[in-house]
Order: sequence, then C-alpha cells, then structure tokens
Amino acid sequence: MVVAKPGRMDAVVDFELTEDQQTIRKAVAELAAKFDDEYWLAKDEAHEFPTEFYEAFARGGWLGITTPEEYGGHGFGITEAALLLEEVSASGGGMNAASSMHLSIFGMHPVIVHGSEELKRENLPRIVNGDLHVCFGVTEPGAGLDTTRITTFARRDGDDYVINGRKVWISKAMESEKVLLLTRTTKFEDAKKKTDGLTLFLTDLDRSKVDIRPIRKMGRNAVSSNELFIDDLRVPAAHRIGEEGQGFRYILDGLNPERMLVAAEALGLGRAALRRAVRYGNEREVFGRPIGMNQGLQFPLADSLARLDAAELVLRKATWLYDNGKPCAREANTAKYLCADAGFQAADRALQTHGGMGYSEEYHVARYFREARLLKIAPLSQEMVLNFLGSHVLNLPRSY
Amino acid sequence: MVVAKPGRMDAVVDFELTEDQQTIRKAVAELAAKFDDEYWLAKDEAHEFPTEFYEAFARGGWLGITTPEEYGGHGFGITEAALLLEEVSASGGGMNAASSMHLSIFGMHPVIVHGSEELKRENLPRIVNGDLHVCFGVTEPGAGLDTTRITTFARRDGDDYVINGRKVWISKAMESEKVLLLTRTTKFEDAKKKTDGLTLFLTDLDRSKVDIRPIRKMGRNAVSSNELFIDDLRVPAAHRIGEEGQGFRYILDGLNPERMLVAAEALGLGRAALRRAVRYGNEREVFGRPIGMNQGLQFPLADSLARLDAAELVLRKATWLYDNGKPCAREANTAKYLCADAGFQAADRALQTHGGMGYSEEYHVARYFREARLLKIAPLSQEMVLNFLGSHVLNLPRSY
Amino acid sequence: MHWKLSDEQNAYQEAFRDWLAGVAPLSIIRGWLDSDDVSAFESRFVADDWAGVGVAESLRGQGGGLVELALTAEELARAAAPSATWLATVLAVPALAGRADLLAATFGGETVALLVPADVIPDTAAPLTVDASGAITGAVPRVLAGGTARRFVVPARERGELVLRLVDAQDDGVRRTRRRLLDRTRSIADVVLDAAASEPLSVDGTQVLRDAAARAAVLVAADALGATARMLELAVEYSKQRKQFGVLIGSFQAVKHAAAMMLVDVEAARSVVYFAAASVAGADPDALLHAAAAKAQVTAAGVRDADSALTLHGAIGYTWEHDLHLFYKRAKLDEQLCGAPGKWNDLIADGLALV
Amino acid sequence: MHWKLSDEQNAYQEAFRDWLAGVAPLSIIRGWLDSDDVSAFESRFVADDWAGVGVAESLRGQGGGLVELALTAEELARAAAPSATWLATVLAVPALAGRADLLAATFGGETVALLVPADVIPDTAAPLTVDASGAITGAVPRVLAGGTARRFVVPARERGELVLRLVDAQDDGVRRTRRRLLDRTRSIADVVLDAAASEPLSVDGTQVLRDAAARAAVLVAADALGATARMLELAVEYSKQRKQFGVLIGSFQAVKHAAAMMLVDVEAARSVVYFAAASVAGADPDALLHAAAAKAQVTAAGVRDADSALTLHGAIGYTWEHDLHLFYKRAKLDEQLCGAPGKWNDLIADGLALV
Repeated sequence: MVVAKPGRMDAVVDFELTEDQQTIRKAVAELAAKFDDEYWLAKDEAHEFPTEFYEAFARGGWLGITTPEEYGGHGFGITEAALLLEEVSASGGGMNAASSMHLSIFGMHPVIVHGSEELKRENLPRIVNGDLHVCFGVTEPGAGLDTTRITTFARRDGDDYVINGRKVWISKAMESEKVLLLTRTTKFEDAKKKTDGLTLFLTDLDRSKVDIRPIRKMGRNAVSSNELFIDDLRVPAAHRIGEEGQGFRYILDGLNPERMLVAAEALGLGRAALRRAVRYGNEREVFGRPIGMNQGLQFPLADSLARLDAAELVLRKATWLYDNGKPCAREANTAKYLCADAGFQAADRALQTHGGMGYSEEYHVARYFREARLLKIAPLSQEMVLNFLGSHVLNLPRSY
Repeated sequence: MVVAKPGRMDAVVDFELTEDQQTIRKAVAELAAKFDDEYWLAKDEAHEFPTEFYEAFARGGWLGITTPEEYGGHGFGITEAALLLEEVSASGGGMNAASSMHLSIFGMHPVIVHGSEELKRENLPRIVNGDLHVCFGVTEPGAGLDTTRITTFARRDGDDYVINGRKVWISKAMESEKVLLLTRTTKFEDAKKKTDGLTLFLTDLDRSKVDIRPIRKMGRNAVSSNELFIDDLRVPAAHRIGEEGQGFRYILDGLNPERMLVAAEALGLGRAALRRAVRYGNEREVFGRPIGMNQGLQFPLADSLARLDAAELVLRKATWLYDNGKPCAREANTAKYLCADAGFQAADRALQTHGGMGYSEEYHVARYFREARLLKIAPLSQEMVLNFLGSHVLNLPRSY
Repeated sequence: MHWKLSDEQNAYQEAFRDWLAGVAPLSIIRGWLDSDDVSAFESRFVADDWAGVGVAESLRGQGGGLVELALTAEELARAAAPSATWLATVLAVPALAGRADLLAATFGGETVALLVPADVIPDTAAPLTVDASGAITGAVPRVLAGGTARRFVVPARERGELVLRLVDAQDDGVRRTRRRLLDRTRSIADVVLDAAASEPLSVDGTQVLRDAAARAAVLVAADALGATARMLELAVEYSKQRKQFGVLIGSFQAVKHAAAMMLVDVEAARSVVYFAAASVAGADPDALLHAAAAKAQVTAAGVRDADSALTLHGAIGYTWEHDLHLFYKRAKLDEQLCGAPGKWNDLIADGLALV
Repeated sequence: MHWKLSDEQNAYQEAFRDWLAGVAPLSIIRGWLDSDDVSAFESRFVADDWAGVGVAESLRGQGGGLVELALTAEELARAAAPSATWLATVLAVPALAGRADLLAATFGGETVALLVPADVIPDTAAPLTVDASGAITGAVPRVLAGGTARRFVVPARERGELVLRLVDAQDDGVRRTRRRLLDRTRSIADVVLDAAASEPLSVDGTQVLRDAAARAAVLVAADALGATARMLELAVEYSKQRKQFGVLIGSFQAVKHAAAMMLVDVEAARSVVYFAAASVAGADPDALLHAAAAKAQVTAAGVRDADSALTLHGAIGYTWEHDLHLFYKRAKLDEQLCGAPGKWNDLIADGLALV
C-alpha cells in the first residue's frame, strides 16, 4: 500500500498561463479596446464589415498567430489562438469581431498541413498581412451535419476542375477574395467509403460563376452569412489541396480546433455581457439604492461567473491537450457545450439585469444576446454535441 | 361526516369557452391569417407600422371589443380581449400585431370609468373606428416600477395645465395623435400619501412641445418605442380624466388587465413558434428521415406544448375572475409569469429546432424569439412578479 | 366558463382534510411507516366511509367522479397519508362493474389492484397469458399495493384479444415479494403467478385500461400537487421563523423568489389537475392529452419544487426528525408512478402531430 | 500550463480505489449503515494508513496536500463510504499544529472535529464564550462527526478575539445528541457544552478557520464529483441493459442526451475541483473564490444530476434494494454540507465587485 501513497508532492496541475500567453492576452485586450461598443453597434446596424478593426489586427500581426514563421506567422498553437479570439470577443466586439478574422486564425490549417509549397507561398503571407480574405465553403443545405453528404461536384476537365453546386451559411463570402471549397470528385453513391471522394480547393471566388446571396439573420450582422450558387466555376488543379479524394480527412483535422475556437468566442461574449451587467447593477439606482444590492440580481450573475470560469477551465484543458498532441475530442466538444451554454446564459441574465433597457440596442447587451444565441446552433447544435458525447464517449447505442 | 360527502355531482369546473368566445376566437384567427409571416417580416425589417393590418381590424370593429356599446363598442370583458390579442399574436403577427392595437383594446379603461362624458364622446368612437391612435404615457426613466415616483409635472395655469417632463418606453408614440399622460400635480415630497397628487390626461401629442425619439431595440420593430421630452405642453383642464390628484388610482385599475393581456400575447407568440417548429420538424429531412422523429427534438416541444396549455389555464382563470368582479392579482401575476416564461421557452426551442436556419429571419422563429424575450421584462420583469407574489401572496417580509 | 369548485366539493375537501388531521397527524403516520404497517389507517379510512367517494353509484360508490378523487389524492398527499391501497382500488374497481359481490367486498376493505408495474402507464403493461383452464402464469414486478391486495385484476391475452381476469391473491399460484420504497407512504410488491386460477371479468379490457391510464395520470398529478403545496407551506413557515445575519431568511430575495416560483408552480398545477380531471370525467376528446400534460408537468414541477423546499430548509431538511423528507420522497415517487414524464411526453408529442 | 495529475497522484487514486473496493463493497457498507455503526470502516481506514494522506508531514501526516485530499474525497464518495470522521479530522487537524501528542492520537484514530454546524461555512459559525477559568458554555447544532469525535476544536471569543480551544468530548460538561441524516454515510450530532473545560490552542484561529472554509468547499465539491461520476456510471450501465419497446433505452435520444449532460457536468466538475484544490493549496490570491465556485457549481450540478440519474433508472431507482439512492442522498447532502450554494454565491458576488 505504502508504495502508492504520495510522499511530499510537487505542484500538481499547473493552471497558470505561460508568460507568452499572458502577454498575448493583455496585448490583444488592449488593441481590441480601441474599438468600443459604439463602433460595434454602428457596424452591426449598418451590416458593414469592421475593416478598421480587421486592419488594426492585421497590422499587429495577429492574423498570423498560428501560421508557421516561414510564411510570416508566429507559429503559436490553438491555446494562443483561443486566447486571441476570446479576448477579441470579450472586448465587446463579440461575434462580429471574432468572425471578421476567425478563418484567418485557423482556417488555413488544411493548407498549412496538406497544401503545396506554391499554394502556401502564394496565400499564407497575404492571409497574415490581412490582404487576403478567405471564406470556408463546406456546409450545404442538403447535407445537414454529415459533411460526406455534400453534392457540390468538381468534374475534372484537362488541367482544371469544373465545379457546380450550392453552399449555405458561408460566413464572410461577400467580403472574401477566395474560398476554401469542399467538393465531391466522386459521387457519394459511387464512393467506396462515404468519406472518400471529397476534394478540397483554395481558389478564387469568381463572381461571374458564383452567385453570392447574403442571408438575413438575427445577429452578427457586421459579417455576412451567405448562400453560394456555383455555376461552372473553373478551377486549375494547382488550386487543389493535397490529393484528390482526401478532402474529408483534411477537413476533419480542423473540427476540434474549430469547436474550441467557437467556445472561446462564446466565453468572451459571456464575459462581455457579465461586465455590462455588473456595471449596470452598480450604476443603476432605484430609490437611492443600486439595484446590484438585490440578491435576486446578484445570485444569477454570480452563478454565471462561476459557470463561465468552469467552462473556461475545460476549454483550456482541451486546447492544452490538442497542442500537446493528445486526443481532445471529448474535451473540445464538452468545452463547446459549456461555453455556448454559459455564454448565452450570461447574456440572457445581463439583458434581464438591465430590465427594459436591456431591450434597447444602446446598452449593447441586446447585441450580445442575439450573438450568443448563434453559438448554441453553430457550428453545430448543442444537441449534436450531446449526441457525439453519448455515442462516442459513453458508447451508448445509436439513437432513435 | 356523511353530510360533507358529495352525492351525485354536476359538472364541476366548466372550462369551456362560451359560444361567443369561440366565435370571436375563430373570426379573429381568420382575419389575422390574411396577414402572413412575410408581411410581418417586411414590416419588422422596415420598422413600419402595420397600417393595413390595423385598418382591417378597425373595419372589423375589433378595436372596440371592450368599449361600451353606447360609444360604438361591443362591451365585452377582458376574457374576450385576451382571446383577441392571443389570436392576433398567434397568427404570427406576434408583438408587432398585438402592440399595434393593444392600447385601443383596453388602454381607454380609465377614460371609460372615470372620464367626462364629453371626453368619452369625443374619443371613444374614434378609437373604435381606428381613426384615433393613442399611446400610454406613464413610464419614466427615474421612476423604475414605482409609478408614484414619476416627476413629469403639470402646473395649473388658468383653465390649462402646463406640463414638463420626460417619459420612456412609450409604445407607438410616433404613430399616435394623442397620449394618455400621467403627471404629478403635487410633488412626491409634498404629497400626503405617495399615491396622491398624480393626475391623468388624455390630450394631443403636440409635436411642437413634445420631442419624440424612437429607441433602437432588439425586436418588435414595426411599432416604435419612444422617449418623450415634454417641454411646456399646454393642456386644457377639460382633457383631465376624473379628479386632480386621483390619477394613480385610475391607472391602478388597469394593472391586472394589462398583465393578463400581455400574458395572452406571450401565449399566442409561443403557439406561433411551436407551430413553426412542428412544421419544420416534419418537413426537414436529414438522410431521408424527418428530424421530427428524434426524441431529442420531440420532448422539448411536447414539454413546451404542455407548459403553454398550463399557462393558458391560469390566464383563463385570471380573466374569468376579473370579469366576475373577483380579486385576481395573484392569478394575473402568475399568468404573466407563466405565459412569458412558456412563450419565450417555446420560441427558444423552436429556434433550436430549426438549427442554423433558426438564425435566419426567413424562417420567422428568430423574429418570434426576439419578441418573446421582451415579455420577460415588460411591462414588468419576471423578478418583479416574484417579488409581488412573495410579498403579497406568501406575505414574506420586505426584501434585502 | 366557470372556474371554481362547487360548494359541495369545497365542503368535501375540507371535511376530508379535517378527518385526516384528526386520524392521521404526522406523529401517528411516522409510527405506521416505521413499523411498516399502515393497515390501521386503511381500515379506519374504509370504516369512516371515505373509500367510495368519487366512485360511481353504479359501482357501489357514493357518487361524484374524478374531481372528487383528485381532491382525495391531493389531501392524502398533503397529509403524507398512506395511499397505495386507495389508489390501486380506485384504478382497478371499474373492472368489477356488474359484480355486486366483489364491489361490496372491495368497499368493505378487500383491496383490488391492477396487476401491472407501478412505473408504467397502466394500459402499456404487457398482458399475461391464460391457458385453456383459465390458469395464468407470469411475473409482474413492482405492483402498486401488490403486497396487500386481496384480488388482482390481470390484463391477459386470450385468443389474441386483451381481456381482464380476476385472480384471488390467496390462490396457491400467487407469490408476492414486498419491495421497500424510499417513499414509505406507498408500497409495491413483485407478484409471480404460477398457474394461478382466474375468472373472467365481463368488461371491455382495453377500455377499462385506457380509462385507468387517464385517471392514474390525473390522480398522481393531484398527489404531487398536494405534496408540493404542503412543501411550500413548510418552506414559507420556516422562512418566517429562521433568521440569518439577524434577519428572517424570508426577507432574502433569493429565498423569496424561490418560494414565489414554487407558488407559481402550485397555482399552475391546481388549474392543470382539475382541468384534466374535469376533462377526463367529461370524456373530452382530448382528455388523454390533458391527463398526460398534467402528469408530465405537475409531477416534474413537484420534483423541482421538492429540491427548492429542501434548499430553503437548509440542513434541517436533511434530518430524519424533520417532516419535509416525507413530502420530498412522495413528490419524487410521483414523478415515476404510473409512467415517468418522458413516457407521457410521448403521448403529448403525438398531440403535436409530429411525425 | 499542465493539465493532468502527476503519475504519483494517479497511482494513489488507483490504490485507494482498489482498497475501497476490497474493504468496503456496497454490500458491506449497507450492513454498516443499517446497523448505524461505521466504526469498523473507520478503524480499518486508520489501520491501513490512509488517514494521514494529504496532511502535511509537519502535522504528522504523510505529505501531499489538498489535491490528494480531494482525490480521497472523490473516491470515498464514489464508493459511498462513510466519511464524516475523515472530513471532520482533515478540517480540524491544522488547529493542532505543534501538539505532537494530539496529532499522534488523532492519526491513531481519535477523531478531532471543529465544533461548528455542518451546514454553515466553517468560518462563519458564531464563536462560543470562554469564562476566566477556561470553561466553555454553549450549544452547537448539527456538528459533523459530533457524535463520535474524541476532541472538539472550539471557535471561541476571548477578550474580543477569536481563538481556538480544545475540549475533550468525554468531559462531563459535554452532552451530545446524534441526529439521523437521510444520507447515513455521514453523521452529525447536536453538541451542548455546559462549562466544559478547555485548553488553548496556539494557532491563529481566524487563519485556521478561513483555511478550513476553503478546504471544506473543495472537499465537499470533490465528494459531489465522486458521487455524480458514480451515478453516471450506474445510469449508463443501466441504460445499456434495460430495454423498452424492444430496444435498449440508451438508444433513446432523450436518455442519451440526459446522460451526456451528466457527463458534461462531471467533466466540468473535475476541472473545477482540481483547479480549486491546486489554487487553495498554492495559496492563490483568488483561492477562496475558486473554492466557492467549486462548492456552488459542483454540488448544485450534483443535485441536478442525481435527479437525472433517478429519472434514467425509472422506478427501480426508488427501491431500497437498488444502490442508486445511496449516491443520490449523498449528492443531496453535499449541496448543504459546509454551506449551501447560496451562501457561497454571496462570496462569488463579492468577487463580481457588485455593490
């Protein structure tokens, strides 16, 4: 027995951020703070891309945080990327701010890992300096969450491919020069395995071949979400990423990071909402007494603070696992669920704390609330996370 | 013992709507159905008053449902008024539709009960035929929920009063010709009782004296919410309702009906959202199987249906009590809490059921969701309802 | 529309509540529960003539209907009084229609119970099989009042058809094993029939079981209502005497809001339960949906509110001496009794016309 | 950053879990609980040398710290093992610093406990008063392990200052009354001191109690984590064997989602508990807030998940024979033990800098 008993112990779990990480966090917060809530309110109302904000972060070199140094980036991991997007969101910029750069931060991962040297030299430095806007063309109306069901088809034609199909919920397509486009080069029914026969391209979003229609939506209106109608888009084979038919595998690598980054954005949004709620609770007086003195107001906010902290811990653990090359699907999905849940709840309670004023856009919590709601359905719904955990972690049988 | 034992019993509680009530319900639903979701989406996006809708209901004579017959109305009770607004909201018109006529339905209650014959003859028929739009000028930024704390002051000056002050969250002020305006004619600090010294007017909203500024808000955008800056508005004493100093009492009569009507609107909104969710669940197929077959989707919707039904029962009980001259504060407040809660939850679940599409305005649940959220804070927050019930029904001591 | 109970019903509720207060104060009930023998209460309940209330005169009852039964269930729960025998009987007795002898025996105190598991919706239990001689073999776990019933009404399949047959609990072919529940105010037993003799009952089995399901939903919901209402009373009382930091805890907004939310649930539950009772009694076409909503909503709220009450009481509520846990456990069991909310939600989902 | 326990700690957890499995399977534990005597377990726990794990060597412990204690708490709860004595001791023992004799006795099995109510945050309990002769008089309800402790560490006020004094539980001036809890794996007693003799303890009382509060929060949260993790295991196992309508209930989305939500809570709880443990152990300036968040969040989630587990089990979970209720009651008590979430939320609200 004694053998198993611990003697004097060293520090156990070290939850401290590294100095680099603390510096990143601080610097990002300071830069983001230059763009206040009024800026975001105006951009959201005008449905206008936050160019000034985006350029400031490009100038600061932040867009290349995860890009390898040989292409002008800093080569940091998901942990740092998550800190960046969390702070950007927490500044009050929320999803408008995060989505304006989200893809630049990690969307190029498949290109970095599987792209040709030429493709990388041509694109990555322009991503880093902010000159190149790219959108992510994966989701399709018919495919639901099973990406293997997409039908957008790339037909080989000499040195080119000719692509036809339809995509939906493509963020920032309006503002993008290029698209990271997932297609089928073998039809679902002809593929040996359902995950075979998908091919990924990084190519120009040629407006003469691609009709881009923005979707009217409830929030995050500074960055467009679009439907794409692709009609005979001709793409040189050189724009293909990696091998033909391997596209699904390339995308798959990015799923967990994607969930962690969205979790970070939800977390930041919750922090922003909570900050507003506390400020209002302290400033707003009714009968000479700040409403923040009411338990009925304090407890829900205290609970939200604790929930956000808990969600943050799971997120940090997930990014730490990923950056250390360990399996993290369980933690990444749990973090997405917890952060989206805690973030929305904080926004909802912040709105409630403001009473009638919460409904007015001028207090900004309404904007946070509209944006936070998105994260419970995108990039995948909370129910899908539960399905994943139930099936793949608890090994429960297939659902009815 | 036997004496107390029931012998053969007659029908006990009769929950059936009367024939009149069923007819009203049906007729309203049919008329409202002429204005579809696209109509409301367009009005909401354009921030445009639903004139066509309003006039259709005016032509149908519905605006006078509670107005006494001698003034052109039908003299029905709150039960019928609640059915009307519930169906209007449930049609998909939601709060935009309900708010366009809300005040015409019951807002004139103080005038009917306490107003001069002249005031009634002059205004009520025009309310009924829809020609006269009125808004309700009570809420003030400084007063919170304690109406006695308002400071808008009406100074007597010969046969007139001269009014100065500020109001907030005044629905439909932009579109209104007149305002039902609550003022103080004795300052709070000079009043014997805090509820004394308030005086109510029904007068013209003279744009040269009243600056009306719409509030940018999260939803219900077809009907404006406004701040009013009143600067030396001169009002003839003839526009005063009842006695000077008794205004608070006149308003008080209307509080419970107000809560019941808002509850009905929340209930209708929940029904509309649930209908959409069910339709989408049945239509939307993933892998050749309607998503409505998933328990994970079915149970929350089933639960929402049951909650809405429960809330409806409490609401019916409350309106029945009111129309039968019985105390109903407990039931009216409970109904407001339950309906706002169930209505928002149904909207939230409907949005979730739609997955990504729920976030798009084109599926309308996003609009319901934005509107349903309002009812958890207006006309009073859920927390205030709980405070009321805790203090006045459970007789718990004053809060800290 | 008409939104109140009749004076007669109010009078009945009051009289029954008074009777319970006299015959079964909690101090006495605790004695019965600890000794695991509630027969004293049950015989007194029969002797004082309450057993037939809410049962049609055609069934040798005293008239009245489901609303009276719901009032009875609510009061029994409010008193934490034993009720397995009563509930089992009122659910099973319609199966004895036309059998004057059995009905007389039943209201004389010989409990009759449906031989179905206590945790399923009565009409979804798997029927047993009858052989040519009318002997029945099969095992049914967790039968409400299964340990004390004198007779069982057994859903069985005969030539492919669902029928109800009567088995004498004292038949040699009947073995039963009491199962202890956390809530001791109700009792169940596993019952095994080993070629037990049975006689036919001349009622439409399908119909009787369907009615039993709807009635069970309403009565268990009424039980949860009674338990919750009582827990709210206890929590409010407590919060008016117990002080913290020198002030009554009832003055803390968090406490006040929690209590008010319980009140909201009780208010809603009362409307839902009596609406469903009237709807089932009046054979409204949607009666089953109304009953399902009552069962799913009210028992789920009961569980929620039981936790609130426990939290409002603090540690005192966790002590054996305090009465709260009697109602707490009762509310918890009500959630499962005669089908958990999820099972009733299935029914409601059908009402939604979801595929 | 570094996100895993050390190999040593994992080895310890495993070894302790194995020991529990061998010495205290549920069948044995149930026997102890029914006979209301857990001393057999407690002496074996001491004899096999677990008592000093996580206690500094300066206190005659075996080293390690709050993380090891949290691992111990989690495993004790996962096994539904008696833990009142252990918890009381690890919270009180720092008060004996420098008293080699008492420390030796303590780890020899003579339980020492703080004389504070089990349901308040330890450092918020009202101190008793000491007379000139050092005699203490006063009543303290619901003391953890109050019925079995050999010594009490008593927060007292002496010349306006908070001090800790030691009272021998066998002193004539000490009267104690056991209070039965619904969760029998923990025990409390009301303790009355009637001019009980006491001796001073040479520690900073305020500091010791503040530490005790933070440690209590972490350890009760760890207990809730262990109980919840075990309930999740039980629910998942059950849903993989139990069939309904011919399919495993685990395949119903409603069941799957409920179980997955429990998993999410457990995942979060584990991060929160061990983060708080490390934070308190490392005397992080925000340590108390971290501990408060752990107590408030994890024990509240435990209650939520206990209900989910019960629902997933259906009626079977309500039967005395089934083990679920042991963990269910444990999770419920953890919510109240050492301060309900509301009390800890007060602390967190301060952290929000709300007025």
